[in-house]
Amino acid sequence: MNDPAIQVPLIRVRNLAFRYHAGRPLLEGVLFELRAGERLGVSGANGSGKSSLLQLLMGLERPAAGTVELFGHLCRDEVDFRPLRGRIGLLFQDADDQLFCPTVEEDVAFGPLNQGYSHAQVRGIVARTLADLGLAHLAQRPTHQLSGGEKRAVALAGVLAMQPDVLLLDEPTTCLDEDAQARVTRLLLGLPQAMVIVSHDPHFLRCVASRTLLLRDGALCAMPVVRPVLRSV
Amino acid sequence: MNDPAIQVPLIRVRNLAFRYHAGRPLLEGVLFELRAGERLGVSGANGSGKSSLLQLLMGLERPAAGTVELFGHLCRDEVDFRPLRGRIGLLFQDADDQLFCPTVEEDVAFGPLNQGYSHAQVRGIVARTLADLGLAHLAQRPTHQLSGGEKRAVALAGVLAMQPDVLLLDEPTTCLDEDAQARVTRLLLGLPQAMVIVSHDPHFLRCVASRTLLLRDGALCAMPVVRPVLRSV
Amino acid sequence: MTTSVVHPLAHGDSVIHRIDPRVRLLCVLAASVCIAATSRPGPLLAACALAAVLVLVARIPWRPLWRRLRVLNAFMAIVLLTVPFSMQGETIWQAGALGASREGLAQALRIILTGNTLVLLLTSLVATIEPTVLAHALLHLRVPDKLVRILMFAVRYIDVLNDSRLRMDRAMKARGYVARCNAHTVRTSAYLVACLLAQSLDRAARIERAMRCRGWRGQFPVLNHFHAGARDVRFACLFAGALAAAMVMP
Amino acid sequence: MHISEGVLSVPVLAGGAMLAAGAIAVGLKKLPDERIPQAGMLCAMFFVASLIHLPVGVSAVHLVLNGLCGVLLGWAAFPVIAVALLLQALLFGFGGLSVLGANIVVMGVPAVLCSCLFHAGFSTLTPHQAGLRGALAGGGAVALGIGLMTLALWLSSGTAYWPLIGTVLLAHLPVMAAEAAVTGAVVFLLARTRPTLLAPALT
Repeated sequence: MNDPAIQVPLIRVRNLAFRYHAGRPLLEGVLFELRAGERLGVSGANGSGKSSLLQLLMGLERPAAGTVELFGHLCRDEVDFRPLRGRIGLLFQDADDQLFCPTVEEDVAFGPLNQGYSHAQVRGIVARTLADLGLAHLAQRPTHQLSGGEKRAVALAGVLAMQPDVLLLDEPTTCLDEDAQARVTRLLLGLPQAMVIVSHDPHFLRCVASRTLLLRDGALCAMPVVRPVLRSV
Repeated sequence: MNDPAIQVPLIRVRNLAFRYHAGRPLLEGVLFELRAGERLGVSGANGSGKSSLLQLLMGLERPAAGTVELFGHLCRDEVDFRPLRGRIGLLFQDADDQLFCPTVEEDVAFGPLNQGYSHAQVRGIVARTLADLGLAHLAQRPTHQLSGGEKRAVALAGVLAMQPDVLLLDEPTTCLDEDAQARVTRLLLGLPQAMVIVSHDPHFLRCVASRTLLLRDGALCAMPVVRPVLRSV
Repeated sequence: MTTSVVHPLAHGDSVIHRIDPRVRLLCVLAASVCIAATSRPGPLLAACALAAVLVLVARIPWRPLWRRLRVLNAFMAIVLLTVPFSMQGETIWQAGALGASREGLAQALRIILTGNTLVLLLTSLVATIEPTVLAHALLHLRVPDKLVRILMFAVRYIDVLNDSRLRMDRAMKARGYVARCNAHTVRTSAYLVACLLAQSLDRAARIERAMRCRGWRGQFPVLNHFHAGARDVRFACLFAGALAAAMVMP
Repeated sequence: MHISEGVLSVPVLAGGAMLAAGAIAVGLKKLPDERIPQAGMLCAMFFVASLIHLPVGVSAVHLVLNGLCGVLLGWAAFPVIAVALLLQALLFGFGGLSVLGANIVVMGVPAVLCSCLFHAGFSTLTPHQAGLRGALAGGGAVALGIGLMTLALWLSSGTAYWPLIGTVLLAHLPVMAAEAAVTGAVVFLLARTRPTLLAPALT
């Protein structure tokens, strides 16, 4: 999916700052690059701004300062972000926010239809995406009747159906039971896309990320050195 | 708070069974007692029925079989549980479900108002409870603007304001970052009440519980012997 | 603790469940017009029998059916207690100053019969459609797109919001709350409503973002299509025939 | 606050359906595409709120909240109420398809009227004034709704329904009180904590 000739980073963020309307600054001077094939983990405490960072990358929030470059294009406004949104897929923290269509099939089709594919093509894409993720049996089910793990998986299918080059994942395993967590982890490890994975679970990040940064005091820094301690599982 | 003369267990559960409407049995033959001063930890995987157990103890779900005795009273129906609810405080897993009042002060006042205290008395109780937990500065804050850790602490204040003899805590540290977890742990260790603490974090349970049982295959059993393994934090 | 509010009656595979939902909707609409327009007892009785047969064929569980009929007939009891006495006509029963008229009694019975027939029809033919399928059927019946989208969002999120309401309900109960007829109850209900309101508006904002992320440009694409087959046509003809036969009853 | 199937005459049913269709069309026109998710969520929320019961004396009333619906949505209240009523008919058997139009008018017209009255000079209101207006809107919407219901019953059968209408009126008095109290409290709360929600955003 990624043209190997492209040497520019998929995402390049410089000095990004963000604050809620009248609040204290949440992010300040955030700086990182994402290259093809990388899986960047972003760890951090509750309320440290992890989700806001992903929203900024999608152009859903406006930064107070700094720049976001996607695929070499400097993106400032809705107009800049819009044509690139198909190439970046964001998986929301709460799958219920993302699965707004009445049935699984329609939900997965929503993105490709917006991208302008014909109905026949879309039906093919939907069938293929669901089959790839082992979800074909859910196609006709109403979304409001899915279990938590199924919802997360279908939301991922909806994002993947747009054939993005980059995935942004917001706490992809939170609130899932252990089986569903393992399932999602396996799914992610099988995908070719570059990813930014936000999670407060360091164990999960160690499993899936190729490198991990820590978001603390509004900035991204290297993870502190892992100090092994005796701890029972 | 507990009359030392009372020799009956605070909670006595016998052969408790529970299932969702048409689902497989979730709990079967659960058997335990809680005595004054005890802090009983209940460990178990997600979906093993830990939360349902607490809901059964509060009379919020109806058992398929078995009995719940609270303070020596056999409780079958809403009518039996209702007068005892003030003496047992349940901290919900998701603080957002519990904090529905617009401000912290009003939320902490909700329980005492239900218990029939006068407005003047309630004001006193609220001020004292918040001060005890070091939350006095939050009194006027809107609940929806609190951080995750603050929400959990305020939810606990709302429960403690009813001056219960027993606390039931459902995953009191889940979704909290490490600072907030440490804070909640300190809070719990400083409380005199007997507790049932449900958590899937064995490390946390070792810190706060005086004994721990494992919920597996629908029944409570002794924790398997701890086998220490090297694991990084 | 999730008990779905939004589910069709009789998750079944009866003959009725397999009929094209558009056909079923049109049948109920046509029948509603005919039944509302008729006032003679013969056709009403026949139509009521037809509706009852459909309820049996659709294998509607008796408990929800009874709940629906109880709601309706609580009101019908008031009709039966008032209308015969307030309508002019030949007195058939005298209780002090009050006289029940034959015309009034006939009118009350007509109302009761009509109401029950229409509710039975709705229950057997329309309430058995999966709500999301119903939305699609409405779209194909030229109901305005925006209206159907509102229906789709509502169907999608009613259970999400209701679960949240039930969880808050339990949390309130756990803190000793009992609904009574007093100011505390009013205030608590208002808190609950305000909470649900805030939750729904926050979620709407997040959904709007999720839609933009997936390239939404203000139109909702439609994927599903219905195909009426021979069975649907047969059902429509049979239903029309039965309805016509009922309407010409003496 | 539903009119049951079977009570209204054909001309009243037809008139109600036509009025409702027109009002829904206006409401949809005033609802921009990007607000559809919000309208849908509010529809779900009003449906769920109608499951909340308040005890009144020996019986209980469930919340209607059509006044609040109008205050929050303006003309867009019509399509939202239409969908909520359709779902109540399908899922609970309240009302039915043939009286759907009449029921939409009975709930929707008061909602829109209340919205106009509520938002007149809103920017100058304190939370207490807003709450008072909210209470008037909530109680007034039910009162107006009962008025419209009475009109529909009277048009259907003239004086023959008077005792029936009287009974319906009596039955709705506690609903009116509960609506006024709850709507007032909700609006007061919103004015205090989230005033932007009360701006007539959707009118």
